[in-house]
Amino acid sequence: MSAVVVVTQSLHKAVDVFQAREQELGRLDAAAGDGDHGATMLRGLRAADAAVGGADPQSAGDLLVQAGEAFADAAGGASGALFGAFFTAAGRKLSTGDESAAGVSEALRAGLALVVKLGKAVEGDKTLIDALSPFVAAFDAAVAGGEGAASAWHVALPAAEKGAAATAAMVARRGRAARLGERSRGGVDPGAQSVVYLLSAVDAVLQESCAANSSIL
Amino acid sequence: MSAVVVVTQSLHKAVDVFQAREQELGRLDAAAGDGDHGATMLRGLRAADAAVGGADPQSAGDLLVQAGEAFADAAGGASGALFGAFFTAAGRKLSTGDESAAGVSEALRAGLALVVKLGKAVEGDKTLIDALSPFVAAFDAAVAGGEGAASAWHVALPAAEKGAAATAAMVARRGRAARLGERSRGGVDPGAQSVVYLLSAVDAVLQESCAANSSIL
Amino acid sequence: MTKLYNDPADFRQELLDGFVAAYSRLVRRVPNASGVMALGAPQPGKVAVVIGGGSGHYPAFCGYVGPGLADAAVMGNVFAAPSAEQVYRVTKAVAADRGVLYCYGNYSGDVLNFDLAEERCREEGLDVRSVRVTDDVASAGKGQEADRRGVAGDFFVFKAAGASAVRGDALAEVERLAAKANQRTRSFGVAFGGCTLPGQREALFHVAPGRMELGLGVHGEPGVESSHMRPAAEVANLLVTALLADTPSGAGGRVAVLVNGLGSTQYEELFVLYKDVHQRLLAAGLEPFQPIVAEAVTSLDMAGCSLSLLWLDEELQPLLEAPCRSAAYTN
Amino acid sequence: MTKLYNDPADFRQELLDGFVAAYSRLVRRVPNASGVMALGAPQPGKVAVVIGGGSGHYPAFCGYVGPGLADAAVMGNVFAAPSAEQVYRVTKAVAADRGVLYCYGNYSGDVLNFDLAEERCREEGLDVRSVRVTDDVASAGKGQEADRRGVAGDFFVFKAAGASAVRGDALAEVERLAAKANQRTRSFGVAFGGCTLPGQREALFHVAPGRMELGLGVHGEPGVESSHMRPAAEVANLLVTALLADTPSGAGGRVAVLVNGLGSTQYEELFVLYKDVHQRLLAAGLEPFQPIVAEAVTSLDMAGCSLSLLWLDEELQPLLEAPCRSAAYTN
Ligand SMILES: Nc1ncnc2c1ncn2[C@@H]1O[C@H](COP(=O)(O)OP(=O)(O)O)[C@@H](O)[C@H]1O
Ligand SMILES: Nc1ncnc2c1ncn2[C@@H]1O[C@H](COP(=O)(O)OP(=O)(O)O)[C@@H](O)[C@H]1O
Ligand SMILES: [Mg+2]
Ligand SMILES: [Mg+2]
Ligand SMILES: [Mg+2]
Ligand SMILES: [Mg+2]
Repeated sequence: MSAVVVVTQSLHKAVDVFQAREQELGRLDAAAGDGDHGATMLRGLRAADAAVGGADPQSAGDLLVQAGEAFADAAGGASGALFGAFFTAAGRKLSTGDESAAGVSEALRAGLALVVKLGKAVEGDKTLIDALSPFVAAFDAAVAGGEGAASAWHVALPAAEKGAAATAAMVARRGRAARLGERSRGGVDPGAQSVVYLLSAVDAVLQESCAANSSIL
Repeated sequence: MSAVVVVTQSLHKAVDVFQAREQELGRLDAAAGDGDHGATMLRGLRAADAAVGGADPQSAGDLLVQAGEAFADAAGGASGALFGAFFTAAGRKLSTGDESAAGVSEALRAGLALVVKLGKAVEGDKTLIDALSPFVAAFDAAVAGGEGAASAWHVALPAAEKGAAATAAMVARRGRAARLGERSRGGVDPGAQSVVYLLSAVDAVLQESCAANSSIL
Repeated sequence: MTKLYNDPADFRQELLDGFVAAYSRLVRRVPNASGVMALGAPQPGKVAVVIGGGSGHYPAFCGYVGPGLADAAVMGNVFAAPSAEQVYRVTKAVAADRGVLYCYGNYSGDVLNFDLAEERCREEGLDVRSVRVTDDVASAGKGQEADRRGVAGDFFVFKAAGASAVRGDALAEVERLAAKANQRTRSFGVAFGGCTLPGQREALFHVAPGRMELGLGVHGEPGVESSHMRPAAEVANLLVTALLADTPSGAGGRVAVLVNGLGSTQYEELFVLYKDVHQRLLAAGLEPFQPIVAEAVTSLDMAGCSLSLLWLDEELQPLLEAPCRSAAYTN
Repeated sequence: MTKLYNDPADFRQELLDGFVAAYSRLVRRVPNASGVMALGAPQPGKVAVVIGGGSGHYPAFCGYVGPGLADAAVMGNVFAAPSAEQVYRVTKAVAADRGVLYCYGNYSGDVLNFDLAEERCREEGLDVRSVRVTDDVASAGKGQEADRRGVAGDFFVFKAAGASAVRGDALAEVERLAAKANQRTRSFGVAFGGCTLPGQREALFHVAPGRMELGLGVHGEPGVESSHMRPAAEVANLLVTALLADTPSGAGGRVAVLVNGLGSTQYEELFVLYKDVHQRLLAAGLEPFQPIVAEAVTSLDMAGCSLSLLWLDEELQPLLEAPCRSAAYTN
């Protein structure tokens, strides 16, 4: 399975996952925010999927850039800008670098860096950063330890899950929920949960591809 | 008990009765109209009671005129105008005629005539006329048969009750409910029910006064 | 459900106090009466336009008092016509030297009380005429137009009367034009949820989930028909169809349009509805003229909306276009 | 609950289509963008004022586009900020030769997207500045004013920016005056019932019967405190007290006042509330200036209201008094 196919299949898979999770993510957002996170993610992913589906086969990086732009535009809101920026920055890095595990690692770091730069959140602020940042670190470590991309992804996933779960105990300091102070404690941050669902969708595609004994990643 | 006292006590009694019936009359009105009939009657009666309570002792007719004006102004709506006109016209007739049973009968007829003139409803239109008109006829008949006012009133009351009950089977042709056609069938007309409660309040005062063995009416 | 009130018995009084306090740049309280008058009234040389009805329909009625609209509004209690006494007092306060036109919705209570006041004024030598708004096609069939009740079409009739009066037309002419605007206005409404009188815990009526009431009155008078809830495009179709089926005689091709929200229905929903209303009107060969999508005649917190059309002609169009200023509508 | 819609995914698109169809005498659709622009835009010699945010707040935002107000509004999906791409396209469509001012409520999503668009425009050599509205005292404490979110105070800031721009002020001056209006505006709100996103069956939040939420956000963000429901006079007291406790520095004695309904709350209730608001302001030695009691920034069909005060000075008052015309507010 080529990297291009991983990107397109992951987006496809993500649409299915978020369709099933739309209401749940909406409820998580309603607890301290405005309840639209599920709808926003789904809108963005559908647009990204459509944009990539219609495109000529290009590099995985270019596809990700296109996906990010389509996502940001269709989704809107905070998560539109941030997830969109993540895809776009990761894609840019991937298309200028290589598609090895180390290249993927660099792309993830570039994506994370732009999200941090734009959103100014740090770990502990109860945002999507609390899931994304530990994942990128764990992926990095796994790659440094010699794992291939697919296996590093699988090994790193629990770090995102743990990070998302930990947001439940946090007080929000960024985004809509930040205005609530103590009353924002208790629920999982919807953006962090979405990071988990997105990364899991990619993981599912990668594991299938491994099972089919493909190579590239 | 003088006629003046009958008027003031009846209004006082009516306020109590309509306070207890406000919600019920509102629900009757809500079925085909706008739900305000109980509140409107109570508002009107309170104002009438207050106007009459503060006035110097005058003739019963003058008191009724004052009560009618206060009622009409405070109540507003269809029933404000119609019940108000009834009191006022009856009061005018009473103050120019005498306070005998025959005089009361004439006053009632004058009140009814003005309500019919203003509202243009006839029996069977599902309005307060369906209770008021048979009552006035029955009172007349009883007086013609030699009854005193108090006893004629008591004897005539069932005619109002029967008339009000019969409105349940009617299709409204006057007032708010008239627009409903067949859908207005089924509920008792709130104005007709109010006529029954008003006449009953007077009846209660008259019967008490008889029991106390007074004379005038 | 009504949430903000003190003693429900004071509701009318307090809302008028609040209204006049807020909009003292446009109106003042009629002394000793339950009404609101324009700052410039009484205005010599001008027919006075007096509107009114029960409370609970804001901007109707006090929101439409000001230059180019009504000279005064008589305000009854919630859903109760004002008494003849109050109509009389307000009339006396704003009548100048050219007579008075009453404009109000055709309801038993309003007719009774405005008529009594009109009679009393006439006895005093004051020329008063009345135009009753009868735009609701759901409330009586064709041929019985005079029996229909007045709903959001009030707005068009008030505007026509106000514009005619302010340019100096004589009473008979103001009356004629207001009557003509009424004769050419049709409305039809749907409701999705009931309203609650101040202080009551129970709604006046309920619409079952997934259903809607067609032709429901603005005071919660039950509708003429109940239906399952439909997509906005179908509701638009249903409203336009009901009105076009009742096109007034002498109608031209240009229609003033009002999509009116009853209270709880969102503006966004009204615009979604209007999208299809517009297309249907065009498809029927009609030209929508300066459409208004707003809350023009509400019904407490009722959920629902109505469509009103006024078939214009060369006399009526300038009246709708004329400038005016009031708390709720400035043109 | 949202009742009138077709496919919920088309809600934004359809409401914009309907809005533009209705008010084509004032606005047109920005070609290829989710926005609405004034008929006269781009207008040479004038700073372009671009407002925007999620849908669900009508008249905010598209209802405030027109002469003397905004040149354009960028409209996101319900409760979702418009994307940077859409902000960019709308900006390019209305920018003339004097630069562009963005005015919008201070929410993470809006800030991210407007900032990205601003950066992109600047890279192209277009001078774009931003003023974020931060009027909600419930959303952050004193000393953290810049972290507060924007609610009904949007209206005052848009009006000030629009009036400054239309008289020909330079970008830096329009920006300064809009920022000053914002710096002097405070709002506080209460909610009595939740709102429901189009297509959803469950409300975003619920307020238990007999209770109210203080400081609730216009997107249903939970309030800072829950309380039992109180009489209107006490609610008025509570709102005024919250704002006076946060009086901005340099405040004078004259305040512009906005009592804003969130959706389902009746106008009549707002007037009952205003009666006591007015008295409390007077008692505090403040002079209410041209109060507005209306739905200015709604929240779908949420039940509730807010009070906004703008402490005026000799610079700001003429901006509020200046004429303007738009679908929702004409002065
Ligand atoms: N400044 C920020 N930095 C990082 N993440 C943020 C920031 N602001 C918001 N988020 C994320 O966005 C999520 C909310 O997304 P969404 O509901 O789609 O947007 P909105 O808040 O505009 O309605 C939050 O749960 C949080 O994870
Ligand atoms: N034209 C009429 N003639 C006689 N009675 C009428 C007429 N119109 C209305 N009514 C009576 O008034 C009652 C309604 O009173 P109410 O609810 O107080 O007034 P409104 O209809 O103005 O809300 C009806 O039940 C009916 O009995
Ligand atoms: Mg959200
Ligand atoms: Mg009634
Ligand atoms: Mg009534
Ligand atoms: Mg949002």
